Amino acid sequence: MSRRVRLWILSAGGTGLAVLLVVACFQLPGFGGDQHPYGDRAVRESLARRTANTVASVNFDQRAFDTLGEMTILFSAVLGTVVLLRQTRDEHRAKPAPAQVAVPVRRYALVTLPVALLTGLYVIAHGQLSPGGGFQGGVVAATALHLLYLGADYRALEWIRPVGLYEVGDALSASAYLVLGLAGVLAGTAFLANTLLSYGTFNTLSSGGAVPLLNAAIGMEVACAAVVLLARFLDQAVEIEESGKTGKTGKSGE
Amino acid sequence: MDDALIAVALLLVAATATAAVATRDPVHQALVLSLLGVALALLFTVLQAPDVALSQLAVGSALTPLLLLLSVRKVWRRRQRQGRTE
Amino acid sequence: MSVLPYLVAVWVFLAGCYGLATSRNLIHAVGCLTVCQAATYVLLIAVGYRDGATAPVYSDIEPASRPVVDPVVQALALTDVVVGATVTALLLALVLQISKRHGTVDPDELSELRG
Amino acid sequence: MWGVATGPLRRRAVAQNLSTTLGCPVLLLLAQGYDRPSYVDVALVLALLGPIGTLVFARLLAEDLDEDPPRAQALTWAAAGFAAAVVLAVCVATEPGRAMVKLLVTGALLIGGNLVASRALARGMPTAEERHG
Repeated sequence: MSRRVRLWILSAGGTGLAVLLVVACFQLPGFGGDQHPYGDRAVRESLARRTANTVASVNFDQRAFDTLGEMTILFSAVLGTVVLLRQTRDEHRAKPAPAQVAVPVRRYALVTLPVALLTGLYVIAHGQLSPGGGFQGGVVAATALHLLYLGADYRALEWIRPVGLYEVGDALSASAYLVLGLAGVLAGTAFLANTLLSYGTFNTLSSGGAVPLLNAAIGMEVACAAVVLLARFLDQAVEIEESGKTGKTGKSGE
Repeated sequence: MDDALIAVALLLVAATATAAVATRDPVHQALVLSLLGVALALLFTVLQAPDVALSQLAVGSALTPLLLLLSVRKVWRRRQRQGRTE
Repeated sequence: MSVLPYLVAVWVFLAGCYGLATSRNLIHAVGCLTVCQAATYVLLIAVGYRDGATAPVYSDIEPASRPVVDPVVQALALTDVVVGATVTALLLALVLQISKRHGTVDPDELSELRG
Repeated sequence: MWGVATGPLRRRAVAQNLSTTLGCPVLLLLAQGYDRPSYVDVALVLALLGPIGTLVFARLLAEDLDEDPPRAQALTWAAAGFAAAVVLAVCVATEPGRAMVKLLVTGALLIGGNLVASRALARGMPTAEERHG
């Protein structure tokens, strides 16, 4: 099939899809409308459970099972990446040359690193109060660690970041989420039901029952996942060398 | 006022997304994608979704471009070595 | 104005699909896929918006003092943003494997290889 | 400014840096305009991660940028001045306290990060960076 034929098929399909989507758009309830039955109920429930950030309440309380699914996707994606990017037999590690980093960049990185880690933790810890939560804070904290790669060099990063430990942390926090859910079953209620802990005072750090705990588990999970992912990619891009003949085997057709 | 802000942010997102698709070189595309991340964050803030904006910023401004650039560099290095061995 | 956000989402989605289909570089294709993902977020958040409302976060306002937008779609979008990024990483890892096995990242050359 | 999505690499890199410097004050102004102090978190994260993103580009594209280093001193200083003005204005509008500290941290991170990132792109540094790995 030539490129032109393919382009024609694409444009035909694309036009059809576009027409259908645009028609669907005009059937949707108007933008900015006042009809949000699920939203109103979610807000009411969240306030009843004294969680100030309704979005966190939806994520970790009302739809906690859904978040378990998302976490499983995240976990298996990380697993897949680790398997795909592992060091194979025809590759060897070459120590990268130490990089010379300009002084202002190094100073900036060293000053910002603690601030960034703190911000990540702050975003995770205040997930049930203000915008933020485990998903965002985890990524911020993981990115903060990589300031060390920018400010110093790859070896400094490896020194502070034993990847194995983060892989274990990833698995531990994933199971912590499950255990928190099972605790509900053991106590005689439903899986991941937020009934065990008292809801606390509205708008304080410990409000919302199990929400802060699940939030922290997700935060750790995401942070470890991002660190492991970036570590694998950095390994591939900076350190791992091939023996030089892999490219040709492909051309003879595997 | 709100409507005007939303419209501006929407058009910004549409323009950046089109630019991201039209940019064929992956390195340049990574730069445009990080712009798209900021534009999306602005749009979400205007649409009163700070949680999603935060999420988009955390992912879009540093993580995704870093992953893309590292992949580009790996592929590029492999091609260089092939050029030398053949 | 009442359909503009939906139309923008459709446009972004179609643009991403077009880029995906005509891409000559798998890394570029993964970038286009993230554009497609962005379209779904725009659509979700747009569905949940309410005129003159504010975010459903009560740390700095009194409950029930102002109308709020729909938190359910925001929760959906926010988890998906982060999970989508890890899936992007998985796809990039696949691309790296392909480039290692076949020495190319051009999908057209790849289909020729397979014969 | 958004039209800079086209053009040579160095222009794009500078534009990416500028997008942080201009986007962050806009977010602060929006937080003020909607009367929601909690929106400042978004600006804080952008001020933190934006320069990191630019430094990533500066690091990994070092050899491409070395060929023709981008020079946009005037633009950078103008953007930094704009950011400083906005931060100060918003600071005046909020009463002293934790919110003020957060704002000041945001401002300091934003301006410092922007200047460092811009200089990293322009290679106006004491030690020349070398390609890594």
